[in-house]
Amino acid sequence: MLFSAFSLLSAGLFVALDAVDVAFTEAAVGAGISTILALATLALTGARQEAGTHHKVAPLIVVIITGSVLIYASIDIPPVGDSQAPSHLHVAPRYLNQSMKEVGIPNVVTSVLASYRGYDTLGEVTVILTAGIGVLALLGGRRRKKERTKSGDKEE
Amino acid sequence: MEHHHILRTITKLLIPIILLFALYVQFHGDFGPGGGFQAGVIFGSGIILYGIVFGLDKAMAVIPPSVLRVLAALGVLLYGGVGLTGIFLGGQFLDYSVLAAEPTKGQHLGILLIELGVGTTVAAIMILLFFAFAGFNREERG
Amino acid sequence: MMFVAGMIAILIAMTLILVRAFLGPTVFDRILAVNSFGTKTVLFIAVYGFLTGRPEFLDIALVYALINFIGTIAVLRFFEYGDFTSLGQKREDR
Amino acid sequence: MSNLGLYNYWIVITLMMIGFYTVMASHNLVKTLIGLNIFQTSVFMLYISFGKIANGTAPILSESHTLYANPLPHVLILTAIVVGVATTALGLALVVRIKDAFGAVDEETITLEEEKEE
Amino acid sequence: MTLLGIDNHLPALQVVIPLMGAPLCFLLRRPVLAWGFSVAISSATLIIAFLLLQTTLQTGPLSYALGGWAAPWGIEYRVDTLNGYILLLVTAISTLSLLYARTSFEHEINSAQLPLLYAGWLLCLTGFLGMTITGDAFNVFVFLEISSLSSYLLISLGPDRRSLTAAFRYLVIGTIGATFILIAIGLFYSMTGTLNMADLAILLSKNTESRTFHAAIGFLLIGLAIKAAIFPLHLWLPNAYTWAPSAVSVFLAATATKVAIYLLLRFLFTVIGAEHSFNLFTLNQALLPLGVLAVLIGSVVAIYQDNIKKLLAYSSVAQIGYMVLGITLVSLSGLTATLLHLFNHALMKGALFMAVGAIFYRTGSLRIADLTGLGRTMPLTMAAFLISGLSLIGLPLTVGFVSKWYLVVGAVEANQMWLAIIILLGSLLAIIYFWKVIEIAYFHHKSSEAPVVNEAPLSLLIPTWILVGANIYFGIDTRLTAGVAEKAALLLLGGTP
Amino acid sequence: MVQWLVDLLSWAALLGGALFLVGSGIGLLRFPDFYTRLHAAGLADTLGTALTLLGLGLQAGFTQPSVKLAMILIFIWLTSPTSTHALAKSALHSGLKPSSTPSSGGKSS
Repeated sequence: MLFSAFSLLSAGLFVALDAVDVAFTEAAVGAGISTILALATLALTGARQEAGTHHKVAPLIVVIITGSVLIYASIDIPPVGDSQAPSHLHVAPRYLNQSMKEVGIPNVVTSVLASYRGYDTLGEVTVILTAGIGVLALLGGRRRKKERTKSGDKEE
Repeated sequence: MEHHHILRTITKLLIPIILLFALYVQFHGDFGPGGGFQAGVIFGSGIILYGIVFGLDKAMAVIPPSVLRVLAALGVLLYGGVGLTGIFLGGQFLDYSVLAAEPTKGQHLGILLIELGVGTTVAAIMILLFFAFAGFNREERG
Repeated sequence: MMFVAGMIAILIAMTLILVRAFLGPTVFDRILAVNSFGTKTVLFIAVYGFLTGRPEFLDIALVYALINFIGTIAVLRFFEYGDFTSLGQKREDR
Repeated sequence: MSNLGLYNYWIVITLMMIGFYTVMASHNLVKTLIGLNIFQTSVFMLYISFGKIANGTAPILSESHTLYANPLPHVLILTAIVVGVATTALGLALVVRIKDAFGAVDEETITLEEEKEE
Repeated sequence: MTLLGIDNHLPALQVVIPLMGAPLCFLLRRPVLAWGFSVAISSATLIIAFLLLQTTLQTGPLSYALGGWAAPWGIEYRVDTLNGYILLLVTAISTLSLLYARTSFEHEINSAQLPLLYAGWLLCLTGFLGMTITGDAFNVFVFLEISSLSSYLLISLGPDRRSLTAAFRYLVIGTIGATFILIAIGLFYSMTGTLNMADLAILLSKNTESRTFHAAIGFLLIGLAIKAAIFPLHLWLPNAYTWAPSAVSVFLAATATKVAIYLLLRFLFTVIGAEHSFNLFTLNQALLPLGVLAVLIGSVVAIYQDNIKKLLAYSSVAQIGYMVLGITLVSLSGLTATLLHLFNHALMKGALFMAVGAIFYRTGSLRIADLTGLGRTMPLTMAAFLISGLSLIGLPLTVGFVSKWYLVVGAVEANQMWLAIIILLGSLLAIIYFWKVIEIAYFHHKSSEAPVVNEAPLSLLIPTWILVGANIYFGIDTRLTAGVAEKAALLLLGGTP
Repeated sequence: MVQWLVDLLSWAALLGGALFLVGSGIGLLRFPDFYTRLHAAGLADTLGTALTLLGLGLQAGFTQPSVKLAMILIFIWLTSPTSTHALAKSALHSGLKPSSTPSSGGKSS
């Protein structure tokens, strides 16, 4: 529930950071599909409000170490919004300046996504297909499962 | 949701709008935010909304899972097929410039087709996911 | 300038709503708060688009409005019936 | 202004660590997945922060603007979001099946059940 | 369309053929069709991999610009001797284990799921091949996720309910690993503005003092170590391999960690550069104890297992330790040993898991105690198990000996005699855990009321014995493997082969 | 002259909208029970949204953005009352009682 609000909030942040396409997707996926699937799972598992997170020390230490390493790393990252950051000077300008001429599409995100790095997108579609196949294999065919439990019992 | 009359009426009204909007996002992705993936999700959401309000069986009657499986595979095949066409026309894999006489025209055509492939697969898989989750355990309960 | 005023108002409203979403106390309060929060986000994006001079982004606001509706209905359905499958069958009947 | 720009990273990192902690400390499998999702989303924010340019605007070309955000991180994150939702879907499907097979979705009960079979 | 034209597109086809095959396989309803189709696809990739390796050996590295966009802007595929070698390994194992899979799957998995399973298998293959062949850092992440997601799926379909929890835990740990890799790639990107590996290597070498760079290496290492199951991040591996369907165990045990080790080598040596990762960072001092601990602890834990697949899985953890040891030597013989062991371990573990799968097919049990008398009732299967076990221990005339020999030579060259002793100790421990199995199978007499078991069917035995044969052949004739591995190692160290 | 008038109007609309939005936020937070909060969220929101979007629309003039604004407005007008209505109905349905009225909704399925 609050997770959906979190998605909306993060999508708002993406808009503020000028990543409209990302915001678009995050809104549709995070607040829409993920929420619906999470709810369906909760409905099937019947675990609505269970005992909260147990406080454990070991994970906390790991988290603190990871966080500190990231903050350490962030010191040398160019600050947000710096137009002279190396990441804006190497590959990206070509996309922004040549996209109109080479691909002919004003939305640079689409032109990079579909053309310059189109192969990544093919991978992305494949990932979705993988998830689809996986969920079908796991949740399709109800009858089969019972047989399996039986044979599983015998094995042990 | 039998007793939600207003909801049912409004939903009936909204679903065509949603599907139209999905198509708009699909084909407007070149100029504004959006594209195949987003359109696929919105299209899928439209059908999912139908499934939520009117029940799984009705939604499955509209788009049977077997059709969705074919569509999901077709989307990927369309994408890959465009790539392979690039090879056959003498370019590299996924090179759209060779698809038409002018490179930019080819790029346009290529992007249109692959976005269509993305949209098809994503929409089909999203609906399939919903069907799989919502339909799990159904027979047991009657 | 006036867009900024609108933005600030929306942000204040968003904060208030978030507090309500955290406080609860019933699930329906939370759903209401999140739904209302979604509406505010739509407005926020719309106003932000005008603020930065790129009104094309209204598409996103539209998607938000849509997803927000679907999300609310799904959540509602879940809390009322406990699943997505059977029609008019209540959780207790299971 | 020089160090102000880093605050955004720090907030993102904090969020990331909250997600990471949830993943590791949570006993409920669904919560673990939600934590994973938060963790990933904050990584997406980190990427998008790399792409931000002050006074720039979204990378959709138009005559009235000259300074745009870096489109590449956006593209990468679009792909990553899709990967994230795919992972979530598969994970949730596994949770449903685990509930079916073990009758529980919390770590402790499942471990107990597993030990019974050893 | 001439044959010559196709030749130029081999790098792309290597990945695209299984990628396109997967959705087609997904549509097939009949399990036999799906199986035949996957075998055909897998064999096609094997042929392509063979041709690619041959080309790189003859003419040097190949580069393929996907979408026709030149390297830093588009995605580049880059095949050199190193990844050609890995490609060949992955496709060969995939084809062999698919041949094996049919009978085994029919026994363990319901027929309605088989087409989905084969589609998942092809996707997994796609992921491995894509990760190996690509020259683009972000593309690695995408294909890593394809292979990971499909391997979660493959594992979760195992015949025991514990396969579900194993897959779930692998999913959580694996996703954390992948996200760490994603963070590292992001940090690299923020420093350089590029994602192409060759380009990254040039740009990163200018800025090695940056804190971001150090942190990124840390994240990358942890992420890849999770995927490669390097001690102490191996915890997902034993359960995942134990409860997966038999044929899937064969495939994953022989390929998954190998590809991750390949990525580790690629990033450490090509992208970051050996001098930065090892001299500046003294990374080998951090990795060395991990490798030693992996060898010792993995082997000792394996001794105490009473599930035979778990025993093999812990033995894998130990074997990965050997590969890590080879890396830390940062010398030609050390790296050659790692690369050789990569290949040889795939052969040995493949054969071992196949033999175990055949045993499970007949006895329905994975417990070591239930193996009594199998030396007599399933002589061919147990002989295969015995020979590949001896190979794992490192007996001369088997592949296991060759890679350990190189490793010992590397250790002696580096004046680290104690390392050579650790390696020998590891072999001794391997003898102990194998003896446990062999003793029960050959020397314990079966009680009379136990059900009679027959020899495994030929469809399982033939692939097993092909791998066993490879174990012996490559143990005697080392020119091919050692030659290629040495060239690849030279390439990593920056020389020209 | 006309421009000035349009500006003034859109100012007024935006400010009015802002007022309603903040009001609805406060109401949502401060009202005593779910059903009263429903009013705050539902009614004030609809009006606040309408005014804000109107203000934006006046600025945009008759262009594509204002068409989209109109679509958003219609959409919100359709969905927001629907979801609040459905919410109220579900709440009543699942036995949540308004604090002031005697229980008449009760459980009935």
